[in-house]
Amino acid sequence: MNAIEADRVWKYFGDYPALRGATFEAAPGACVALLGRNGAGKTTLLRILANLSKPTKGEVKIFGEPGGGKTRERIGYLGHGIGVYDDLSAIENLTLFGQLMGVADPATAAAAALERVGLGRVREGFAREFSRGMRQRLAIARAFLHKPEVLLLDEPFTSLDDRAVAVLHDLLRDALAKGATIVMSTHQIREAMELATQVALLERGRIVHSGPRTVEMLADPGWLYRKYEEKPQ
Amino acid sequence: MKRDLLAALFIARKDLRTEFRTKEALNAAVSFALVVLVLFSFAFDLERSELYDISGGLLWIIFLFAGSLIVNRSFTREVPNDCLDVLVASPVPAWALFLGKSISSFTLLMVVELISLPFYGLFNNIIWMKTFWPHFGLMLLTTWGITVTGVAFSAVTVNVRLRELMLPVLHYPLLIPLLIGAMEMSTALLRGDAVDNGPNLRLVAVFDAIFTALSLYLIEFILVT
Amino acid sequence: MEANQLYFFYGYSAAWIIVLVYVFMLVRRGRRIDSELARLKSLVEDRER
Amino acid sequence: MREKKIYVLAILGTILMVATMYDILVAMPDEAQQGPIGKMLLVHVPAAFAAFTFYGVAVWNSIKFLVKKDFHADSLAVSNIEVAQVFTLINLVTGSLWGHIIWGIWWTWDFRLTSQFMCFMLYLGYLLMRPAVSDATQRATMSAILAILAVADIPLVFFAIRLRDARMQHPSPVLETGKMDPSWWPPFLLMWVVYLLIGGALIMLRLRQETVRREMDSLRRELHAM
Repeated sequence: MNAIEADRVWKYFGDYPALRGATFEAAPGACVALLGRNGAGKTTLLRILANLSKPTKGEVKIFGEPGGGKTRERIGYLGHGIGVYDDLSAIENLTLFGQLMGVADPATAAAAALERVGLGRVREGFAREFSRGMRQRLAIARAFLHKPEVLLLDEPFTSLDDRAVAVLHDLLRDALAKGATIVMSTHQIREAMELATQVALLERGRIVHSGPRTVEMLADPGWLYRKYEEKPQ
Repeated sequence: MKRDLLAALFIARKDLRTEFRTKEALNAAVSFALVVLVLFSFAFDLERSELYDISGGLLWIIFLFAGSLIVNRSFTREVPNDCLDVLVASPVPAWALFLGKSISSFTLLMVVELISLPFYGLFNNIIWMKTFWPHFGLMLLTTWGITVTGVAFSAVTVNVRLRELMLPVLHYPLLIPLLIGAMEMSTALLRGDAVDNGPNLRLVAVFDAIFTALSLYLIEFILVT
Repeated sequence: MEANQLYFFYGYSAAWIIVLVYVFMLVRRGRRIDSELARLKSLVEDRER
Repeated sequence: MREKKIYVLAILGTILMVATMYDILVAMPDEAQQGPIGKMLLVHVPAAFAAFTFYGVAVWNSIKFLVKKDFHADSLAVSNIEVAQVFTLINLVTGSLWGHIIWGIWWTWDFRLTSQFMCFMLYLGYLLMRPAVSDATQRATMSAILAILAVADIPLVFFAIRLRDARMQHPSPVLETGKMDPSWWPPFLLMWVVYLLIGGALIMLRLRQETVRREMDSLRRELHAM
């Protein structure tokens, strides 16, 4: 049974089809690098997978479920915004999200998550006083707080400082080791290629390529784009 | 179901905690209420008995204006750092999120009202103490009506460009039936008339019931586009 | 023609004046939209070539 | 194809209008107590009926949009609401003129006039809000929500003002006597049909504009994506 299934998903913004029948699957434990130019529909697809918006046509299934209340406890989402409250302290932020995500013991889970991203010492500090790197690591801690089995990351590596990149790398590797499924849209093809077991290319709202990540992709990450540039769809 | 209600309370607690920590909206609303109140005292000389008729009306206009400063912010508070996305993507259902937001805004509104009521009585030397408890009941019901519709509109217009201008134009006309009932009853209470407030109370209660149910049902469509 | 009849006439004509004013507004807006559409279409065609 | 439909409706409406107007103005005798002004009712009340019909169609389409995300339903809703506002305006203006003659005052918070005015205010907010939203899906969703909330408010306004009228010392004058002379029903219903026909033509016209506007939205996005 697939971890993530998107079956001919269409999404219209007014009359404009942002997604035109995108079909895509990810088996449990897979790490999918979702590539595509700006406006190809990567963010739209990720938001639909994360239940932030409904597809106009077609269906999305997470572990075979249409993405109702219960399955969301197993989904971790990291969007462009860091998704933490500036007026709350780091520990308060994570405790709140733990409570909302249905984590058994939110306080300890929050403390553990902060340690893992190296924010243990500043747990009482307010998010608004954090440096950029610390805020990014706090956002990463929030996404991994409830040990999600499915991780949906929208360009996670963009504008991360190198410490945050290292932290994210370890957490992703650790989650993959535990059998989590990851879908990561990205432009930093190098980082994505290293972790990815599967690559999907989105071109004007359609998945034009979805398959295992091959060696030459790692060697020359631009290869995939060129391959689909020559023959216009 | 119980877990969702709990989640709503956690969200409400978060809002109240951030609000009482910064107190920006609270101070703004209370000072705004007092300023409007002073202006009204100059505009109307309430001491003369026949002007007593509008005492209930003035009171609710002050509460409405001050209150909407708070209610309009209920969802804009979630806009920085895209926190709204995280809440919508969480297992918490949309209605619980809406309920949490309404509870926190309702509490703040009541605080503002309970602070400005004594000043209202003082400046216009209206004896509000005598009928305080029935008045308090009316304030609870009416404030909930203002909050529910206000939070719904705040959610609807969360990323509309000129939303500060847009909200009063959308929100106040909708509130007119509620305000008619509340103003009538407040005037009767403040004047100490022995009039039957049953119909007004029923009007306010029916308004609350309709718009609470409608908002709880529609919020799903508002948040998940 | 005392006031009673006069206002009666005003009322009826007011109704149709309002409709006519709205029709003119619609037609004017329609013309503006059509020109905008034509402009956009030509832009898209140039971009495609 | 749509052009033809608009002209058919418009012409049919105008012919029927001329016939009915002739019938009302010339053929019918003056109203017993109020004199000629009494016949204002035949313009005033059907306008409200037409307005509520169009508001009803608009709310139905708003619900349809929320359920099926069908943008045509949204365009139909906004077209209906805009035309309904025109008929509400007719109702308010004729009501005020009529009131001026009978009670010498231009406006009274009579519960029928007031609920009509409330409709106008609520849906004016709807129409003002639409251009402020750039994204098509969001604009349609918000409009649908507003339309539904507004229609839920109308009966409450009706009930509230009625309550208020009962309390006020001077019983506020009621526009009609409630029991209309039976011979008036045919012109009354004909007038309503006239408004529906002409309103229908206006809605079609407005709908065509709305679909063109949607087309332009997607053309703009096409340009953006290139």
